[in-house]
Amino acid sequence: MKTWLKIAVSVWLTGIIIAGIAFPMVKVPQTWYEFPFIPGLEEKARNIIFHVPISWATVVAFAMSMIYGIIYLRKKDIDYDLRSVSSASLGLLLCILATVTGAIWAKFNWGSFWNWDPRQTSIFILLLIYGAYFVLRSAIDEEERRATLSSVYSIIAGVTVPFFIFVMPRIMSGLHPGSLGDEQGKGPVLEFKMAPNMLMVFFASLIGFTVLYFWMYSLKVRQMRIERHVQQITETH
Amino acid sequence: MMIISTSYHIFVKEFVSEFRTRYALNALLMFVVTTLSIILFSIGQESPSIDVLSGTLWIVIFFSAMSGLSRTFVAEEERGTSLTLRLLVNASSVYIGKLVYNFALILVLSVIIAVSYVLFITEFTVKTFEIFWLTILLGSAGLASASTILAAIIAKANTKGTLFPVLAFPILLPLLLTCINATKLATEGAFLVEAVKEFQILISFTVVMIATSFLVFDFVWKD
Amino acid sequence: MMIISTSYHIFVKEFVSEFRTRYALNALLMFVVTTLSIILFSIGQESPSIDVLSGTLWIVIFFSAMSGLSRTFVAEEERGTSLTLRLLVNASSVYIGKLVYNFALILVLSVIIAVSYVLFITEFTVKTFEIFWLTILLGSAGLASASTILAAIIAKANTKGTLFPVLAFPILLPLLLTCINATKLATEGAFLVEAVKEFQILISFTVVMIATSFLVFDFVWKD
Amino acid sequence: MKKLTFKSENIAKLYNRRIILENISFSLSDGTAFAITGKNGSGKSTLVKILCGVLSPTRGSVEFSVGGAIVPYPDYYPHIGLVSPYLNMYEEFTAEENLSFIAKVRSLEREWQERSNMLLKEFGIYDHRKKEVRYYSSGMKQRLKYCAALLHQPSLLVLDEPSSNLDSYGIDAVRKFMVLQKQNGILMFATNDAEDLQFADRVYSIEIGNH
Amino acid sequence: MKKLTFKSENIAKLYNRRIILENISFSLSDGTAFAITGKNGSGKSTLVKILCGVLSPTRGSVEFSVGGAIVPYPDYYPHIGLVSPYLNMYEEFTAEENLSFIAKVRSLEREWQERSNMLLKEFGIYDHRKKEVRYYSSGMKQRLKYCAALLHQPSLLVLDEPSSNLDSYGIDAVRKFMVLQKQNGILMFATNDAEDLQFADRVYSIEIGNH
Ligand code: HEM
Ligand SMILES: Nc1ncnc2c1ncn2[C@@H]1O[C@H](COP(=O)(O)OP(=O)(O)OP(=O)(O)O)[C@@H](O)[C@H]1O
Ligand SMILES: Nc1ncnc2c1ncn2[C@@H]1O[C@H](COP(=O)(O)OP(=O)(O)OP(=O)(O)O)[C@@H](O)[C@H]1O
Ligand SMILES: [Mg+2]
Ligand SMILES: [Mg+2]
Repeated sequence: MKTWLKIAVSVWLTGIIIAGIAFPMVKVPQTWYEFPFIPGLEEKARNIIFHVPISWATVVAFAMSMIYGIIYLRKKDIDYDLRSVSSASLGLLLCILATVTGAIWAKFNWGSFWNWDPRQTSIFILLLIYGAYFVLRSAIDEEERRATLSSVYSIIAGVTVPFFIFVMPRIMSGLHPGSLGDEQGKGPVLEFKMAPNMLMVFFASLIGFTVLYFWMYSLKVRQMRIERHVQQITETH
Repeated sequence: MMIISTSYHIFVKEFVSEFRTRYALNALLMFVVTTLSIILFSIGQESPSIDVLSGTLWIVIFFSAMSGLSRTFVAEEERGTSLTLRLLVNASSVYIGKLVYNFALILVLSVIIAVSYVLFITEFTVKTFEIFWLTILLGSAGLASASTILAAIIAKANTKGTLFPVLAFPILLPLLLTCINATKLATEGAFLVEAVKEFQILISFTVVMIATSFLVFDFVWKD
Repeated sequence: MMIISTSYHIFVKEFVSEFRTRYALNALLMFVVTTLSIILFSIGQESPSIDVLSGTLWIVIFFSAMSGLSRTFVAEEERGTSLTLRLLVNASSVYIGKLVYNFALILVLSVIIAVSYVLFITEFTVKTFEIFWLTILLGSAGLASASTILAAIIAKANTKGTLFPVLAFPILLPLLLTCINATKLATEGAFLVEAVKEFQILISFTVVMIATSFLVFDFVWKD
Repeated sequence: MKKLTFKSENIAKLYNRRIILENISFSLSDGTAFAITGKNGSGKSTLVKILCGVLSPTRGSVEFSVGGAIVPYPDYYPHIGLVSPYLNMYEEFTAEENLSFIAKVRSLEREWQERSNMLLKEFGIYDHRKKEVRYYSSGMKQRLKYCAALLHQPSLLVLDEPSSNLDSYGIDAVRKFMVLQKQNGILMFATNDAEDLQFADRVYSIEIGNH
Repeated sequence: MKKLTFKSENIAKLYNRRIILENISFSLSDGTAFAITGKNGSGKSTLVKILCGVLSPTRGSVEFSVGGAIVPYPDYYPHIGLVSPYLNMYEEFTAEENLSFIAKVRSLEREWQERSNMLLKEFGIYDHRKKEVRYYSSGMKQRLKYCAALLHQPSLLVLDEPSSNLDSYGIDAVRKFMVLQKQNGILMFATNDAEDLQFADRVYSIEIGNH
């Protein structure tokens, strides 16, 4: 990544964090930097600026991991496997962050950290799938075989994801926006109930976290390539 | 067709081999019998809700399946016969033969579990038997579809035993949840049509899983 | 004493081997997570009785133990190292080494399971912690003592086609039922003395099992 | 008989980035007995597995053609017979059941039964054909592997350590079929045994040495 | 050096009422190289297992005495070194770890470390000593088995198929230790190889034939 882009992302995200945390949330906004209340969320709504983009980046990371897995199977070039794991490990990190921010939000909005809301369930399953993915990887010590089998596993896991989307709402009612028990139907973001200024910060954050993910991803890939190379050198001597 | 005949012979081989060694059967029966009696014991005097009972029914089926099916490919690998088989037949036949065998094994097993459940656990009253048995049938198919490819994966890993349920559970969860739901419907005396949605999910899960496995199996099977 | 030192080296070997296949340990942990979440799922929104919860706790421990322990001797047999070991050390050292290793493994495992059970399943409230932890300790010892000799028998039995569950079931069930009972006492807030009977059963079960195994192990071990 | 050619091009195999084989190219046609030799651990068995198509090389390719037409990867299995220490029979089946499974799965013609009996006799295990393989001695197992590999009259016979575990009667039987194979197709074997090497027209020696 | 004698008296082995071995008696003292030979499936490996005490005979007994005193059954294990296709090393350990486990379990003196390195060098796997055994080739595994069997300087060295899987360097090393063993104790081996048999002072041929 270009240096100017790195600086830009840093500044960008710092701005968003300041805006997200420091901009006051009031009933009736007076100035450009005041966010209006969203009914039902009150000032807790500011978490949207962190939780949702992180959740989004998680999805991107896991999707990338699966795509590189498929490319590995076609090309059999170990570099794609490096990319696939790198993305998966960042995905796992982001997934944990999304869970934590979500859980904190849930505590203050719904009263408890965890209540098997469909979305919480699905994120928990994502954690299990990628936990299993890394356990599988650690159980295979031959590079090519490890790459092949973990790609296959991520594909198999990938095709089950749509089923969760169908199954989950049938099984359990939830509190999360978009699920069965939510009378208003869609939540504030999906309906764009946010005020324009907040919406702007929200989208800025979405972009910011996505770019941050790609930055971290490229760092991780480079780190893994170097590690592999060093290992190669030490092994042959 | 050639592929059908070779798959059939693989199936017969699995079957006779199991009959000779009784390896999977042993493990399966032990888990089923022990688990069922613990459940019976811990239920004791009280009557747990139908929800919990449907849940435990599928947990027992899931774990028994896990302990029995993992050997299908591991046994080939450990005894050094996988090379023989790889040289004899194309990957697809191996996959189909093992899939059908696994399905048969798991079906027999879950029928045994289900029958003893209905007989011994009096709180568990099935009202719509069509739904119940269809769920057992389709659930077994779904379990077999996912666990065949996963068994092939773990056969190549260094640790085998505990890895299987770990890999399988998150993948099988939508299946299990749907099965539990359908079982509940059966105990609530719902009409067959009310469970159509569940059956659709089960069937499409199985079909998608088999189709995907079919595409990727060659990568797993060939070193 | 010679036998202690050789048993110790067998123990170390098992331990390193497990770590080398480092996988086994983290797979086991992931296995515990998986199993617990299955239970959490099936409990869902409702609150099942303490009895059912104590039952499931021991089912989980039983399954985790069996999937980990059954391999101790089978692995030696399948990889052809049992002859090596037989020639290296006397049978007693092998038995003791493996027993201690199995006990350690199962204890770690059941402590992890028990802790996460207490933490995550809010309905499961332990009132007398002494009883609870003593049950976990003695239950693990009992499971290890029974499963070590059983594992040695399975390792030889799969060729003979005997039905293993027939052997294992009557041996394991009284142990598990006693553990469940003791766990119930712990959740009901009984005094430590009230559970003495259970502990006596567990201890004598373990002692009898180890003593008998010690006597018969040589026959099982030597072809 | 159709003309056969077997070509290997620039085969290389790395295990965890360690080079085991490199730049292995040769081309064989029928009537050849090709031997692969090299020290213990030089990569003979690895090469044999790659040539049979049961292990994928890191680089390079194998090309098998019958009567001028190239037979692509999974289709050439029916033409290959392999005997190797890494290939085992099903221990819980008898010799006869193993051979019958192989014949059925390979969809051999009716006459396989006669051929199977002939092979069992030639390799001196006919009397043990109804015994489960797990009760076989090491030499008897090796003999059965030959029966299994020769049952479908492969155009390409590949042997890894052909005379291991065998007594002199067994070796004689093997030698006989090696000579026959050379007349009817391609014979390829990996060995360390000087006597075995005398059966080869061409010898390829793997020289990278102990890695 | 203490005087050793090894006696087998009337050994018989039946598997499922089928006689495999019958009436096998002999008596050896140190300085002897004793070879067991016979066709494939004649019972060599079975006899070897019985003589080493890892398989119980149906009838008969084995008696081992050191310096005139009889060493009873489980105690004579420390005097025996065995190499056999039925005996494997731990695949998830390196060669070095396998040897160190053996040394510890056998409670060998401190110097085992030097002896272990010497053996690894003699058998040409010193450079691979830090590699897990599961990555070993068939010949490398066989070499390691020799290191394991010779580590404790056994008074009785028993070899089943001594030269299998080995290349000429490996065989040279084995021959060297066979000669050494003959000078320092008893050597016993089961083989089909005519060259191996030349190392024997006495040859026992199992003749019941193919059962
Ligand atoms: C541990 C898991 C999670 C928790 C506890 C959690 C909690 C929450 C809470 C409390 C809200 C505010 C809801 C409201 O408006 O009342 C929310 C909103 C949202 N969450 Fe999550 N969440 C979790 C995981 C996820 C995941 C995995 C995703 C996406 C993949 C996600 C996407 C969203 C979105 C898009 C919104 C905004 C929806 C809206 O308000 O319209 N969440 N979450
Ligand atoms: N899965 C593996 N991972 C890493 N290295 C391996 C693997 N399999 C084999 N090797 C290494 O590859 C080399 C060649 O092994 P191979 O079995 O092909 O040798 P070989 O020539 O057949 O030897 P032998 O004469 O002893 O049979 C050996 O050094 C071995 O250690
Ligand atoms: N567990 C068993 N049950 C029944 N028969 C057996 C068993 N083990 C071995 N046999 C039979 O005993 C006979 C001798 O076997 P053994 O392995 O001792 O032969 P061997 O002389 O070592 O042969 P080889 O030269 O092939 O190694 C064989 O006919 C074999 O089939
Ligand atoms: Mg080899
Ligand atoms: Mg033998």
